[in-house]
Amino acid sequence: MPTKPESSVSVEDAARAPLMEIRDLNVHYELRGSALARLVGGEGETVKAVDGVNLVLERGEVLGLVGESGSGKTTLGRALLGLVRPTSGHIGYGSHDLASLAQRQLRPLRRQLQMVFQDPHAALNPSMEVSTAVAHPLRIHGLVNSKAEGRSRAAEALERVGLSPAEQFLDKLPAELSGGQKQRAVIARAIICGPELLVADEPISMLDMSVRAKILELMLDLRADLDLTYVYITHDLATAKFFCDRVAIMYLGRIVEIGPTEEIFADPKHPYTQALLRAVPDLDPDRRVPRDLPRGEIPDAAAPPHGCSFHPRCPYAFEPCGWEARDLRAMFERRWLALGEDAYAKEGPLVGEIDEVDPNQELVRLRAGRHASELVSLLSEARADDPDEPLWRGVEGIEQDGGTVVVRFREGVDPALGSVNDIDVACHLHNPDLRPT
Amino acid sequence: MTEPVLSVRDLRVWYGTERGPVQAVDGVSFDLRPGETLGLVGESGCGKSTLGRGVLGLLPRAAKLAGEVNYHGRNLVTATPREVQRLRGPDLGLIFQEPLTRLNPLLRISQHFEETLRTHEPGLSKREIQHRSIEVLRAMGIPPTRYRAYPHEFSGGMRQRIMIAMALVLRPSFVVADEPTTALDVLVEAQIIGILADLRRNFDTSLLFITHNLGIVAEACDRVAVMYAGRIVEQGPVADVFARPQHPYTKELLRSTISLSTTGLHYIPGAPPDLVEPPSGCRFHPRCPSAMRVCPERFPEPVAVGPQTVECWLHGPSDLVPAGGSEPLAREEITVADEA
Amino acid sequence: MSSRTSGSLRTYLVTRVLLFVPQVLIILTIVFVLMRVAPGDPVTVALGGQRTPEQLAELRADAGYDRSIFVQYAEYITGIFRFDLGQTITDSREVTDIIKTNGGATLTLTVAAFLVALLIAVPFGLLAGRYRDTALDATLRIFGIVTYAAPVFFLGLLLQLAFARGLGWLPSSSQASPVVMATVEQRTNIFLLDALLDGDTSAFWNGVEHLILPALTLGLLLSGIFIRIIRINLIQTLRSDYVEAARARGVMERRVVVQHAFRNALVPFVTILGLQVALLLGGAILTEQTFNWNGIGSQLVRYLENRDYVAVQGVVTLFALAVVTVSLLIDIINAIIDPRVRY
Amino acid sequence: MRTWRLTTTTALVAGCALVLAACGGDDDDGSGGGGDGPEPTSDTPLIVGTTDTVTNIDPAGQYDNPSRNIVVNVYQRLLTVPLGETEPAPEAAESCDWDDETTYTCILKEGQMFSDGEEVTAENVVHSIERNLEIQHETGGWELLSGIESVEAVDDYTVTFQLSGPDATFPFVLTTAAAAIVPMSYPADELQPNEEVIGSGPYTVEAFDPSQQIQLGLNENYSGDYELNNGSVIQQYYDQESALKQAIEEGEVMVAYRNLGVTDIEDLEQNGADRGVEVVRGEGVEINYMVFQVGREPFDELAIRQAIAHIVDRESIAENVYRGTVTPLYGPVPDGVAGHVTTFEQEYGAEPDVAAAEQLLEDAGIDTPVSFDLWWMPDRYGAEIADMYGEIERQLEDTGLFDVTLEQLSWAQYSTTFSDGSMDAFDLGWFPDHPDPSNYIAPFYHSENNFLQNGYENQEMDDLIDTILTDLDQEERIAAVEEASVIAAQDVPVLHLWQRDQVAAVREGVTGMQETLDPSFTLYYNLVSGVEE
Repeated sequence: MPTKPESSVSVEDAARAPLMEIRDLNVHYELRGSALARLVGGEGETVKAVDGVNLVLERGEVLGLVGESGSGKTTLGRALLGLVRPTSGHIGYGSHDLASLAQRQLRPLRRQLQMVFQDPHAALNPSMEVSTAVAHPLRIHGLVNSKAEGRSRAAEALERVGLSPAEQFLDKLPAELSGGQKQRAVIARAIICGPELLVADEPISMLDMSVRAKILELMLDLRADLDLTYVYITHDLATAKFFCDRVAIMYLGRIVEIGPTEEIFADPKHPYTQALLRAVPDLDPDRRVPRDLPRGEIPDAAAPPHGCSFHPRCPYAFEPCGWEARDLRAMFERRWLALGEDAYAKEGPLVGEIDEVDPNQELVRLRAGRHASELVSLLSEARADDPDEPLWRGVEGIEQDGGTVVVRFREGVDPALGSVNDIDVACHLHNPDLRPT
Repeated sequence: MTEPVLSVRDLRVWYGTERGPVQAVDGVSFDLRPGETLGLVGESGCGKSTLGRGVLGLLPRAAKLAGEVNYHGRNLVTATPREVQRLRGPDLGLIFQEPLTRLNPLLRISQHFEETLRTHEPGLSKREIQHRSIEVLRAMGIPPTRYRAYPHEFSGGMRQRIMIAMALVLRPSFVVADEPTTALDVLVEAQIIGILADLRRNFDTSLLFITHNLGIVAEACDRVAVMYAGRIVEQGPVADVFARPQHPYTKELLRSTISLSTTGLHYIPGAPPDLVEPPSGCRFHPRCPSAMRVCPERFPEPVAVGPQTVECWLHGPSDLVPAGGSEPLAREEITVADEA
Repeated sequence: MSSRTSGSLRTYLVTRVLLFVPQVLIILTIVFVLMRVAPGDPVTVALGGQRTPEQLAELRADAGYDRSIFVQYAEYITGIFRFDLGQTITDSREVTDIIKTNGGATLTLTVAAFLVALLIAVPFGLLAGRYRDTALDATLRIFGIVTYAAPVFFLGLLLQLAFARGLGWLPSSSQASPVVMATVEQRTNIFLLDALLDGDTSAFWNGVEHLILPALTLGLLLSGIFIRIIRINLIQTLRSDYVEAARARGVMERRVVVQHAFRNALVPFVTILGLQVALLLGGAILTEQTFNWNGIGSQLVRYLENRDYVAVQGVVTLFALAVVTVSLLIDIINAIIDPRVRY
Repeated sequence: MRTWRLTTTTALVAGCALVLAACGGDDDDGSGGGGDGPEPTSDTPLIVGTTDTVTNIDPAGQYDNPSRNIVVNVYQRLLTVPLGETEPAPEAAESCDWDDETTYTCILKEGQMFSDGEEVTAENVVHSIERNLEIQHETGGWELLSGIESVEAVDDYTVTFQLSGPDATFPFVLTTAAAAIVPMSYPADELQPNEEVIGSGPYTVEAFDPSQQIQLGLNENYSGDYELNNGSVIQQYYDQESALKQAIEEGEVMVAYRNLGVTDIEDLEQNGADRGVEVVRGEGVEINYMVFQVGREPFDELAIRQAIAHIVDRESIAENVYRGTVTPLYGPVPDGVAGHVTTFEQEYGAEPDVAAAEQLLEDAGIDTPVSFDLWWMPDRYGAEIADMYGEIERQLEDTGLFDVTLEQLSWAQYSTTFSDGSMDAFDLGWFPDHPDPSNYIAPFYHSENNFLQNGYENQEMDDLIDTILTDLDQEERIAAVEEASVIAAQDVPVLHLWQRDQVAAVREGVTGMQETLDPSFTLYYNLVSGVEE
């Protein structure tokens, strides 16, 4: 990522140093993991779960990490707590860099950095009493000397999260608690060491509608009382809008848009954010689901699209967005979807397996043999049938080279976060140098 | 008005458990007209999934069913398992919550379609099967290139579309969709809602849409039935119910739903009741802000309020309310210890 | 996506094959260490009680048993890579020769037992799972538990008593009658095959008669666990979401069971089969003992009694290689038949 | 005896002439080679089942009974102890004699041949001895020959042994399998492979699979005077005693020799006739005994050892535990071997005498009960050892004089542990190398060369052992053995318990088995006839 985003710290906040500064953070996972696999020539694939993220976390704020599954929001959240080893980058916390600290040095810091999990059923050991579970962090960090002390501290924490009277809950097993009570216990466990930062990973998505508000209210209370900073990970834009001061929209490991909640929800800049917002079901029965949702689904994270990851689905995609061979194949699939089985039977063999020819390249050579000219005319037919298809904006030229048809795409550019008012957005539409006139 | 496709009368479902029978569905009645989508909402454990499956005769062996499920003049509750099984597919369809595990991993998508079509239309040629399958897959946005792929080669959203296609390829007149988008992402969810909303237009299929998400009901359904503790407490056209909810539970549920326009938090105190020993009278009375003395005494009768039907003593009938019954009920305090 | 599938299958298989080497090395090391840790050595076992301790010590030193354990380990490992498993101490046989002459018997027994087990377990397991919690299921389950829990020698003895002693239908020990065995020329060391190669059908049937009881004993042992595995797999499969989905599409129950449940239930079973090779070999050792079956297992016991660790090491090495190889093969087969297996 | 046997066999030869004629047809080029080829009385193969396992058929590689048995049938030795006798007599030798105290000369018979056609000469004897001593195989019996300083072929048929010291047992040494004669083609520094065995004995090895069976054929070149009662031998190996028993019952084998279980023998004796099986018995030379740790408490006290000798009831053990398959042993030398005397019976009586034991202990001022550990191993001398020590424990404790703790170890550990002095008392068994009584005295009682390492010292005993080992006068030696047996009974460093009978089961019609079950502890296959099944 070429540029560093400017921090969105406003002037009055600057007096307080930020809680955390994340620079160029990468978390990559090797697929088919072993070095051995690569040694023997298996092209070991890498999933860039977090891909060059820059972020400043202010003290006391609630930052929302919003995205769909596979967007990297959970991985990023866990990296902030040192629960995931970053591949590279910097996580400044106080005088430490969490990204490079050894596990041993990380441990004492974990007291200040806590997590609340999505599934309260799974987060509690089913055979551990609530008092033991809640006091567990104290024991790990050696903050209590006796079991009794742990128990009384656990009781305090339980009262704090509203499980009152605590005596009623201390000796229960998780199975004896309702979903909301379990989540309260999980939160009690998270705050018992007096943390500064709480990363809450979808803390209410497993709960019933009537309970969600209670947990959110509790979290807001705790934030005010204990001076907490939250990172709120969610795919639910409605709670993000209500709960967060700032939101970062993530897509395939990158932050595509970040800014104050109100502004983003009022005027989203990135086409992806816009799509997400329009897709949220609303209680207003007069509103109808939009017909123009982004097509397709989130691509395979092991082989993200060229250029802007969102371009294959983006209705506004244009020349520099990173067109490549797969987009051509997707275009044909959409075409056949529209035209039906017969068109596929006729054209399918002509097009062949585009995927197997130079994926991720700006130049596609389609071996068509003696049908080369037919393929050229098919391509122009397809273009004529759907001239508004964004793909054609990216096609620079189609040439026939003997038995090969060469489709040349325009060079793609990785979008970097750039400021538009208070919002940082990674989209060429907002880049004055590239924006179509 | 046209004849209902499906008419459910006083349906009851019990489960045997160690602690005693659970009255999961407790005397539910509703009608579904051709091409109509009925949203069935409620919190987890209210019996909405049990109801959906009970209608299709797909309950586990431990469950007992009573009442009427009238489909084209036949009562599915008393029909033989074989008869019901014949209807499943060409007449009654089901779309599941977890699309990822609903396809046999060892069979190609094409084989799934072949099996389904061969079962109910044995005379079809392979060519016809392929044609019909690909057409319905196309309608669901699955390109023909993927017809022979294996289930694991598809994402969750695509698998759900395949499941829907497989339910629709037989053109059933009634489909139960059981939380079909719960496991899916926002955009995919919107896509699926779009597809299901289109069913009415394109397939003339009636849909029982089970969900806990009121927003989805608002977007995709014609009518809504709100379930609480095994009963439908309110049903009516979506627009009316959302604009003028009549049952206190519906009101509370709408208020506590967090949407993009939410500005303040609200919640219902307490927790849904234990269905082994449900509260007397109106099941909601211990949590109801408007509970009256009559509420724990007697079961409320269904009452028409405008286009809606509501089971709540607030709406009468007043001749059944005993003297002093409309005095406010002195409620026991609800603590966090009782919450969900 | 489909193109990547085949590529990853290839990668998976290559990786899997390469993993084979460290797996084998680890097992070999364990075998070596265990053999050195076990008390006793061939000299004292053979001559203790006949010689003075000083003489024994001298003999042990002469035989090189007091050499550095690392030297011995290095020799052992390098030997294996030259397919040289050494020479037995007690009777100076090449270990490879034991494998060559006795392997045929073990192979015959295990293959026959495996077939018996599959013939019993696949129908029984599927029936038990299909008619779960019925009297049939209970009967088959008890059958499975009994065959699995019954010690091989006990089961073998029972069969011997019933069919050999009692009814007198079948011979109870050895691969063939001594005279028959002496007349068949040893070519492949697989008796039945040798008999056929000799064109001696009466010798062949003599061999088959001798094979029935041991194969049944070992086969029953295996079938016990097979039945359980197949039954549980089938029950789980019958509970699986896609089976319910098939029912919800109105697919006939018989077809649901056959098409969706049986096949899918047998896939994990194939995976587990690989793990059963160890059980099979373990059972083979006991069966060979019981039926005087001169396979590798009975040799292993004999050499173990004599603390002939070169021989034991060699035979166990072979067993370990067999287990690892079969599990490799099973994994490969599994990767091919199950489209989901990708690592 | 020998003449008697010859006449019987002649009769048999005559009787079987018809059979021979009938069978001879398909015996392709069989035994027709030379005029002095073997003339078996029957062509029927003899099928012998055993639970033994044969290891090496090279004389330099064996020291175990099963292997020795094959060696003795395949090779010749200079001398042998004829069946039923106790003194060595010539086999391959024409004659042997002492030149002086340390020089022994043998003259070979002429014209004896190995199975490959080479003649047996003095050179072969030298080679056999020298390679055995050179190889020193870890499981071999070369130590038997270690008293030989040099061996020399004086001429083609004369060989002279120079001993490092006087050794009266040397003629017996030459009867052992370690001294069997091998051809020059056997390597001087390593064992001959089992598949390529060449000997001058009555049999040749046709095929050998140590896990399954050995096939012996007749040696066409055999010129010795053993009569041959079968055309070939198959020895079939069984892992389990029960399998061996079933095999003889099913008729798969004609002879079951060695290691039928005690209960199996009992069953066959009672019911075998119905199944065509009979049990044959002969004197055995395997003994079992209990060793006391004489060097320390409690068994440094003679009275305690003698008290135990008074109490232990050997008859009861033989009858109740072993069902009559062993014979009580009342002296160091078993019955059937020269010098056998029942000195323990003379010292302590045949009946247990608790009162005498009590008196002994009281006189010696010993506090009772005396407690001690008694060790045994389950996997070496048969399963009944467990019951036997249970019985002994009961016998001792019933008197109230002893408190016995039974301990067991597997043989692998036991074999190294018993000699370290940590066991108060322990069980052992013994197979002799050869049936000379010295073999039952010298290894047990000498104060230095005592493999038991139990701290027993007695100068008188040492002197007697010297006589037994070196005096060439046989009468003197036997007298010394008898005297040593008396001292052994008085001092009780070792308490002898039993000698095991040799027991075999044979199919009806099998002959010759009885004769071969003698203290030579060898199954001479040639004596035994097969039967048609």
